[in-house]
Amino acid sequence: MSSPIRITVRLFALMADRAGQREIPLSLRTSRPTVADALAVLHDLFPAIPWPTGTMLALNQSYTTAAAPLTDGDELAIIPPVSGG
Amino acid sequence: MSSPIRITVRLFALMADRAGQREIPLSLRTSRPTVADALAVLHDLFPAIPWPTGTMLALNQSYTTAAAPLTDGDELAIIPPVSGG
Amino acid sequence: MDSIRLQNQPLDVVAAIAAVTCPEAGGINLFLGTTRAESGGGGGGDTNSGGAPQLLALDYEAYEPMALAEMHKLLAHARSTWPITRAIIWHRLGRVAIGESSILIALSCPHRAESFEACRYLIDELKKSVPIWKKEIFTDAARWQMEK
Amino acid sequence: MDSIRLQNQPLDVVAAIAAVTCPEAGGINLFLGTTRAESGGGGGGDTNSGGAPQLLALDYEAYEPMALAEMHKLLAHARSTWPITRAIIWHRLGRVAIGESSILIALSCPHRAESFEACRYLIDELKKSVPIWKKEIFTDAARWQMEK
Repeated sequence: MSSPIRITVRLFALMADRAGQREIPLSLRTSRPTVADALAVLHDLFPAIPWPTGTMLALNQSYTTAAAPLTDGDELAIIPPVSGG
Repeated sequence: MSSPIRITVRLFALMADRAGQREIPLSLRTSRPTVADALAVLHDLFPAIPWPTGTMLALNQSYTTAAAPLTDGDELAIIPPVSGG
Repeated sequence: MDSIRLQNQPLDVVAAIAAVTCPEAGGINLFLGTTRAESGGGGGGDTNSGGAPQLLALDYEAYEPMALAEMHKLLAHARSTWPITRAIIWHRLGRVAIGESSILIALSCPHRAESFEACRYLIDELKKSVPIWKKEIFTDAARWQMEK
Repeated sequence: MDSIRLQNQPLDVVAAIAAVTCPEAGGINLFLGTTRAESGGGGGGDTNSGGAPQLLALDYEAYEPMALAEMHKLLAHARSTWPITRAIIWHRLGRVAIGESSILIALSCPHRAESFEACRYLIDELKKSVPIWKKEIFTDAARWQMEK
């Protein structure tokens, strides 16, 4: 049995407003956890977070996909549709 | 027999430098003179004026062609290739 | 030589032009994105009607380290495509009033066509991939762009 | 509201941006054409060789009333194509040193794509049709662009 890994989930804009939090520490007990595993835990903890069409994911400040593996200390950011410029 | 019309020819840049003049008064005695008639007289008076490929003509500050008719008091400008900007 | 930053202060056009001016440049292109007056408010739809709520300002938030990293990536890609001599990308954060600028991109190239193309590329791509979000502050409510 | 002029004084970028800024604008595009350092001199051809004459400055001459009229025509045509809110076209005459600007075009539009396209149109067309000429002043000689 593998030991849990700890990651930080970062929320922004509408998502942070609705969750009432901008940084959420998560412990993942799955063996070889992926981004998708972290998102499943996040949805359990914060079922009301809106998830606009086009929301992307970033791991340690680079865009990533749901299949990417996570390691201890990772920063997973949920990137709702951007509107800079 | 028609009376002569008087026009002013304006030269710029290289053409003005070579002609040593920027404004040349011309009298045209041809009946119903055109821009082409004025250019023929200009070439007779200033055979050394260079005529770069792409030189255009303007009558009273609007682009024109050699076939345009001239009337007394007209300003005919010889526009060598432009290089503004 | 290049300058990429996120800032709360107003964008300084003179500093931007000075930063990209150099003897090797033949053309400088500068783009400013400005907050446009708008009416409609929280519900959207009914624009320009007399009593509709008016837009007061935009409020920008960024995932700062990633936004800077993405801006650097965009500029690196632009440099691999066009012969950019100097470039700056400055984005404001926080409150930006109507008529003020939220983004300033300025760059110089040996020739003008390149300067237009590279600047256009940078603003178009920035709007797609750089994690910055704007909240619209209307007279009656505030809403995130993504809520439209 | 629009401003079109020929001037001997240096081009003022701050005044240009101020002139085109307005609440209806979402994007401002500005183009500056700058005098680029160059070597080659009177004979052309042999560029970048060590002892080659260096470009010192450009010297601009215009057929002023027609140049202004053509600039107004270009802007009128641009306005019939893009929803330009405000525009300026300023061209310098006389001596323009390396690194200085000879042309400044700035305009605002509701959206950014329009601002890029309209500004690009104006500079491209200005270079084709507006009766302005530049003389290149090298360390060893001066020559008109058309003598190349």
